[in-house]
Amino acid sequence: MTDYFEVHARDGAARVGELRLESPRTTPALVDDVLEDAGSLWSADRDVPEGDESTLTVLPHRAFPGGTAPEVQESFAVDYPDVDYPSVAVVSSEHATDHGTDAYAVSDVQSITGHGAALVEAVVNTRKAIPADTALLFSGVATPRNVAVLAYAGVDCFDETAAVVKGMEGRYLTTDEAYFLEDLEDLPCSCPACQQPREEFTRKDCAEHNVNALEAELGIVRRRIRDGRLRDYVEGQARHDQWLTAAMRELDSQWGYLEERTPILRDAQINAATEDTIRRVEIQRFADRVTTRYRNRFSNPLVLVPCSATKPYSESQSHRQFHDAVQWRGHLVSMTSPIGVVPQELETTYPAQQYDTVVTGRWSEDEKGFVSSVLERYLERNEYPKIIAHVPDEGYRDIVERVEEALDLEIIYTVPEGGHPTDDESLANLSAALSGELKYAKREREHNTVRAIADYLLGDGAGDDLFTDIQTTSRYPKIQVRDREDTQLATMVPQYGTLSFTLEGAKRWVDSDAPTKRVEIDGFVPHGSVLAPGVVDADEEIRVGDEVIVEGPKAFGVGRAEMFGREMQSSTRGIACEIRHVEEK
Amino acid sequence: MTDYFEVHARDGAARVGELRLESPRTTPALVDDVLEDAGSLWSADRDVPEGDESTLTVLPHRAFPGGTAPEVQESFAVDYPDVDYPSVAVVSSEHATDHGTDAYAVSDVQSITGHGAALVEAVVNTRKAIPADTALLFSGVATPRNVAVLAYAGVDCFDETAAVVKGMEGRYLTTDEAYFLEDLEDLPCSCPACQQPREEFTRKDCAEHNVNALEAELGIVRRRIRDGRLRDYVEGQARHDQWLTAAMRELDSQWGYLEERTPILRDAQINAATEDTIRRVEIQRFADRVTTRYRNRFSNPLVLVPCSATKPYSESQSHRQFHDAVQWRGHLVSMTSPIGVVPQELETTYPAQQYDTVVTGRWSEDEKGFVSSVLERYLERNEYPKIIAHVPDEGYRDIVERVEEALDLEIIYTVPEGGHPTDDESLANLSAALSGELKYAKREREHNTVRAIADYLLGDGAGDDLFTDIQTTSRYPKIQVRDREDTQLATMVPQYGTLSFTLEGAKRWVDSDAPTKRVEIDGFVPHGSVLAPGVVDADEEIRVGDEVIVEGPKAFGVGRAEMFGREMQSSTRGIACEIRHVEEK
Amino acid sequence: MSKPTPDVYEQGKGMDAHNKVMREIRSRKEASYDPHEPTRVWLDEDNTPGGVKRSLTIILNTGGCRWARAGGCTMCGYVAESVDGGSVSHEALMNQIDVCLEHEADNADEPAELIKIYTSGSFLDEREVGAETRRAIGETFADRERIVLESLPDFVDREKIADFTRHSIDTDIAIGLETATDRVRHDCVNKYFDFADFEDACAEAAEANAEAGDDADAGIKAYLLMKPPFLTESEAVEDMISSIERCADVDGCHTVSMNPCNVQRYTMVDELYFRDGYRPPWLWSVAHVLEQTADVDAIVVSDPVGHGSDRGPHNCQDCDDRVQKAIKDFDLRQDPTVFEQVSCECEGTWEVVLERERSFNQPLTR
Amino acid sequence: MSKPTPDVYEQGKGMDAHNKVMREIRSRKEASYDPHEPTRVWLDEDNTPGGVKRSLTIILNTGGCRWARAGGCTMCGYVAESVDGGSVSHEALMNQIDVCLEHEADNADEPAELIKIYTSGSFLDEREVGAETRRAIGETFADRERIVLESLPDFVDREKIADFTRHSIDTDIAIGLETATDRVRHDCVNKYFDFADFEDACAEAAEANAEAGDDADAGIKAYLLMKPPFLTESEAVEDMISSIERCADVDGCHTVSMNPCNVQRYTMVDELYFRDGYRPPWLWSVAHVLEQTADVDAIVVSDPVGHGSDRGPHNCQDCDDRVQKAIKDFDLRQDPTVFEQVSCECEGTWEVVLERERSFNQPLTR
Repeated sequence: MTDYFEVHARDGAARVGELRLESPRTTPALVDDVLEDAGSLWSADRDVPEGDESTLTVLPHRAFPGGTAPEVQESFAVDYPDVDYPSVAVVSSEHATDHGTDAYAVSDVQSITGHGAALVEAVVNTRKAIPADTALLFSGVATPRNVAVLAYAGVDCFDETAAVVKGMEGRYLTTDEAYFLEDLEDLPCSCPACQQPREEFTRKDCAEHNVNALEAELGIVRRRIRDGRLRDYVEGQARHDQWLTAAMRELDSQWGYLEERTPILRDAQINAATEDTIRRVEIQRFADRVTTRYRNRFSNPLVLVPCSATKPYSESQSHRQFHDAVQWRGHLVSMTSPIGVVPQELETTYPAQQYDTVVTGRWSEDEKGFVSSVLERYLERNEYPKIIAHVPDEGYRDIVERVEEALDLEIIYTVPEGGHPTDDESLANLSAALSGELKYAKREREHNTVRAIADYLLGDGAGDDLFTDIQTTSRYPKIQVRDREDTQLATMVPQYGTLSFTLEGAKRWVDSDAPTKRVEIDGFVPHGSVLAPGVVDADEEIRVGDEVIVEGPKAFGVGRAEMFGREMQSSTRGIACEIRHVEEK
Repeated sequence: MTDYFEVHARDGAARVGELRLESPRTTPALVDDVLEDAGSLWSADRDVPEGDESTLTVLPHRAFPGGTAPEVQESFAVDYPDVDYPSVAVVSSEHATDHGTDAYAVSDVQSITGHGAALVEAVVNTRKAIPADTALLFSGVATPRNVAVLAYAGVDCFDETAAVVKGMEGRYLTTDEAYFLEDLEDLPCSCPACQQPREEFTRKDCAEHNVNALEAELGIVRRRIRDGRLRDYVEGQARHDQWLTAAMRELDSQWGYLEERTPILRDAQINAATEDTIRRVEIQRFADRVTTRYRNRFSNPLVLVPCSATKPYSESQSHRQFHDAVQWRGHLVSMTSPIGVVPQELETTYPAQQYDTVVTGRWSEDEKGFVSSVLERYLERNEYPKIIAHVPDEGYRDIVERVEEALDLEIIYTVPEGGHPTDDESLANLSAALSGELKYAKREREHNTVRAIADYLLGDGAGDDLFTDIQTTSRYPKIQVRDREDTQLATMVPQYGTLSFTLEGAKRWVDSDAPTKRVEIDGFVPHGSVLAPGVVDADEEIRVGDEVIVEGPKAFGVGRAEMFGREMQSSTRGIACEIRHVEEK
Repeated sequence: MSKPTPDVYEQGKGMDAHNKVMREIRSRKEASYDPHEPTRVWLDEDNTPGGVKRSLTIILNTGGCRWARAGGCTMCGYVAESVDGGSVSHEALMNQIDVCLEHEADNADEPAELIKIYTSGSFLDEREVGAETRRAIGETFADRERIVLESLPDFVDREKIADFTRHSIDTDIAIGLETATDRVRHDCVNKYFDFADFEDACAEAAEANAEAGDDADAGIKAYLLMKPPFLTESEAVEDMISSIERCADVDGCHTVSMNPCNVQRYTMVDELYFRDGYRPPWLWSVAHVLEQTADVDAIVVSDPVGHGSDRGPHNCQDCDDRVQKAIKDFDLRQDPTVFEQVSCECEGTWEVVLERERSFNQPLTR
Repeated sequence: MSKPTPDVYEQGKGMDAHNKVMREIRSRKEASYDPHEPTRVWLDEDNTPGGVKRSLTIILNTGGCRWARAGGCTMCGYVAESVDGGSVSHEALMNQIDVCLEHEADNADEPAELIKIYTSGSFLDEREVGAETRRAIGETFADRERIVLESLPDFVDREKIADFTRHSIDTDIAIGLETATDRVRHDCVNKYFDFADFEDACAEAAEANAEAGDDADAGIKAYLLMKPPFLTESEAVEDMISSIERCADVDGCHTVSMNPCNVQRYTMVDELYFRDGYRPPWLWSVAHVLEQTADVDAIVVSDPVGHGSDRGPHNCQDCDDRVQKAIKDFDLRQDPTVFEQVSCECEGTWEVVLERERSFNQPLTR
């Protein structure tokens, strides 16, 4: 039972949480002033302390520093008592287990900090062993430079200690460096400690500055998590120390850990500013879904076009010009780095609508490789009577030609060498290449759009399983899906290109062959939110943002997940999902 | 004449300068309080102001905002008066010209800020038109987020204006974002303005905070320039806004502008943390010199080995093991990203000894492409009786195999599949592959080292031109080069792997066919430093850090360049080069 | 180094450049119009020396502004709405008047007391509107109380005014003075006449007024341009306040209408705007000028066009409608306390812009 | 959840684990030594109850510590320097003594007043040094003033002591107590005896002293380990102060030697150190303990080995030599004011480490 910690917001592995002490504290945060250490059992026998709700008590512990042999860890392992106040267990990252406490302090922090792979392994190991709604404490390591990456990896609580120690050692910490104080001619900071003449600035002041800088950085981190944009921050911030970049990359390799914790949609921009963006869960997941779940339902030729900076693409000037030439005679698929390919039906889905990239017209080999492989997989799965590539030279044409060769296709290129897709000549070529093709109707377009989104969201074939016999009303992109009797089943949500089901839609979904994601609840009828304690079981496939079926002995409903599946299972606090519609059984 | 601005330190296009006002100001800096605007000639006729040395006077001007037609700019162009106090001319980035003032304010700043290519074009254009030792002022655009990139591009002076305006608009500026004040639950900063309850924090406070944050960031920028590490900072910082990343990349494409301003050596680490590091001048220049200037002089087989984290490589544990196996029977060339290939003689040169990369064992396609192309060019220029690749699978082997195929070579691989170069088996293979080969002597090694460094520093063939008939003394890496009569010619400087010439060495250099870099001075005998006004002419090829011949009617000397060639020509203040040895004529 | 020269450019050179550029810009627009239709017509209310009146405004299509054809004013895009090439016949112009009268009959309960005729040129220029047409129009509106006629100052002539006063119509000549500062009018607006020409026109109108005796009044309504290109917000405000004061001081000029610049397509201002080199004035600036000049001896009005849009005068979006309403209120009541009723957080931003905007960092906001 | 258990581990389990790990670590070292050579020998000066004396220190190679062969102390790497396998013969041991005497003759003007013999085990354990050898050594050094003999407390026996006192040599038994706290000695050091055993040994020595009468003194010199693994800097300091106080209180124990832990190869401490899990103590801690215990009723000395290096006790590099010098000075003069003479900026860091280091964030510095 974690009575004293609750997760309020998630951004990948990072969370904004709340230490529910007498005066609550929002994490990631420094906890020096509320941490009470009952002491080490290495140096003395200790009583279990009284404890109280104003502090987080570190229960008597035997900490194993880095390098402690497994046998020693095993034989000296401590069983933590069950207490009724906020408590912390000390665990080694190599042998972490669930002790029923609210928080866990990692004993080998000094060994794992400074090494990307070690840090990631330690956090992932520990997080796997302890419940999702418990706080992870790293003592003695946080600095203004590393704390964003530590929080990004999934650490919740920190202390001033390293900042103070480094300050006393004469290191002036900023988010980018640990400057030698004696090298600084002036103090590049405006915190109170730095508001004095340089020559009067002591190491104690330096320590104070370091703590101020750390506090400020944690403020940025909390804001970024709330905004769903910590990763964007880390893609810049991590560059200031090699091991932090390594840590970010290693974490990207921990697909299972990170994917589970990454929402399927979010109201935040994705900055594609470095080569590491390609390895983001959101990007890889999109590419995966487009190439394994989505299926083209149009019988028209494929028209490959370049992406546009304006999102959704169809609102851009260039895509309007393409559209004027195509006139619903072709199936538009946009090529883009770092997303891959985006069929027109999915242009509003996350993150196709939310990413923003650096425009220089230069493609890296890795970008080309990634987009080529996505396009190749896409074309292996989807057959077209004709393929038209309406793309400029740089990057795009390269990629199309690679795939053309790899799959032995015949592709018509409509942009002359050196030309631009919006040139009159290019547009005329495009139109000519489609001459004689039939236009598809608005109805077909809309039906295919909601089916494609169903594929993308729910799984391969879901669009056909759910939406074979439908009618659509309202204007794109706010399409409403209705059955033949005019009963509404779902609505397309244009901000993220997702679907919101009605109760009737949910029932149809449950009855269909399409995979559902279910939250099993206790015998009550939820209104508004389902809290974690009310969850009996939840599919492990559930991700934050997923449409979920909520069912229990007394109720059937549909809503949106606010936790991932295993988090719902293991949490004892917090909102598991938000109910949209519910009915009593 | 720029009497009132002097450049003290350079880091690529960025400089630490000094506005020599009554109270001097170190740039990059805010100049609000010392800027006196004599006013616009659009709104009224203006007298040339009195002016004084406490302020920087903006002379009466007609500013052309972005979008002003060239004809209008031309016909309304202003001739600035020649004044004897610190003065600023307002110029449009499209039509900048030298007006003899100490500083230049760019009139179309609002149009170029926010657009990477436009910014870079504007700065490069303006910098080309105005003398090197004048300050560039961007008014009304600096924010904590963009100012590092602006300074990196070559801007010296800024003001609080944009920070204040954004603050009054309710935007809370940090180095990573422009947060909407109303979105912030707490203030992620420790500046004096932020030391109050959130609910009492007004837009005026926000403006004050923004200015504080901007000042602090400028402090970091100045420190980074002095440390020669602004680029490392920008590789992280630029990620926080797409246009800043675009600007960094566009600047990399301005090879002429950036290369001229980049020192050939520097006592600072290079962080290779992003894919953009490959495009750094230092990296490209190294690759260029290794493949066009350096020439292998050993007749032994080539042994390709992986780089090590320890620098110079020969001091690493792995390279000691390689050495124990090779025993001077092979020519060791290290393969490394993002440097390319490093022959053993050049292991101490900049930046082979100064770069530090992110260790994850993962190679990007671009890294592989770059290293392959360097290796290929290297092997086209240097022939070996035998090539041994003592490299592990990941990345390295790929690259070697690509080059093997491209050049139709036959390469012996000594590391078994899945093995590591320091495994016993690998080392035994390596030794076996070299069995029967002759060892080269220490003398040969040392002679070839100083010759290779001469090639690298001075040009193709320089090593032979200068150092055919030499002896070497002292211990590697502090080798002294002497002629047959024991007169010292040069010393190898192990920190940067460069050569310091003696007067005798300088004379030999001048007499040789090797290209020299010359600074022509007036009729005086310099001691210590040569100041810019004393320079009559200087080779445009001179870069900061270059060994230069200093000669005038009265003196012949040798020293190290502190400015690049064109800067020496056009500057009227500052140290042009440091003299090491000089003699009167 | 050159020597300091107080007047740093040649007068004619700037005009040539402006005209060349404006000609090029205007040439991109392809459009032509029916000479039998007015450019625009609408009903409104206006403050006049005789009080607030119901008005019928007519933009007459007269073949357009000759100056604009040469290049013309940097902010003006109207030319392109005129008939291509030459002049418009008497019959066509009278057809346009008929269309306007029909519009009035269809949309108003009773005839407007005030008629306003603009031509995007000069109504009193006989190459645009011949004497025959002018007189016919005078007769057409003989039953109205008041008429406003647009003209460049050169064409203001007591005889032509008498064509209206003789029907006992109070007659105002609307002159697009833009600013009282010749330098700004020439260099920023690219309008070629001087303030002295305006003063002469006012004198002519005063004479016409005297000649008309008690039958009718005649006078001048000055149109000023708030924030021409190249000026900062504070320069624009200062220039506007002094311009209003100078106009009000001229005998014969009884009304000043301040037009905040808006960004019209196919103008030099639009080119600047597109490249982030121009921002229309703040509505706070308009309000501030009206407040500051409330006590001058003239009616001062302003009717911001396109308020609240990026291309029109605007504040922060939140308060645009409120401030616009206060301005319209002031137009009718001339009571500066109306501005005390409106406030917004963005006023602080505007104050900072006034304080900090320089011509080498403008525009500071969007 | 398990119920709270005050004593949370099984006593023997920890020892087994430590031993298993230490055995594995030690097994990595491959080396063997000549049983006819002492492990080490050197000349120095030492503070003794009889004043400061010239000393000859002998590390006798006796076939090594039996305990170490079972696994042994977590910080001790000496075992590996002993003879492989079994015990060393009487002749070999006496050869070692001869080598030492030659060293002394070669390097000192006159014979040392004080002889110190360590064995990396127990000199008084007859399985290491037989009675015959012990007696022969007693005779060899009969002309010296004082002898120090290393032993585990179990082997301290008045009879064995008498083999030396009978030659009128003042005899001190050096016991590697490490700490007075049994828990720390067991769990952190992995030494199996208890403080009570030490007290018994002291009583035995006191008895031997009484029996020797005025001919010679006999007593115990306790060796303590400053900062065993798993303790924080402040825990180590506190444990050391209390250990010194407790030792000094024991009758028969007249000297305490505090050994700051240094990181020896092939030890558990080295494993921790290699993985950033251990830092040797600060020299400030050593100085602090000496200052704090200056008034106890015993000589307290410390001779930090490897001071200033990363693997030995150290401060910030800048001040290591100065602080080491003060400690050596204190050893001889027992005057705590010597520490007032040294200061360094890093003292502030050390204070912060004392305040903030926890076993779950250690080590806070390198």
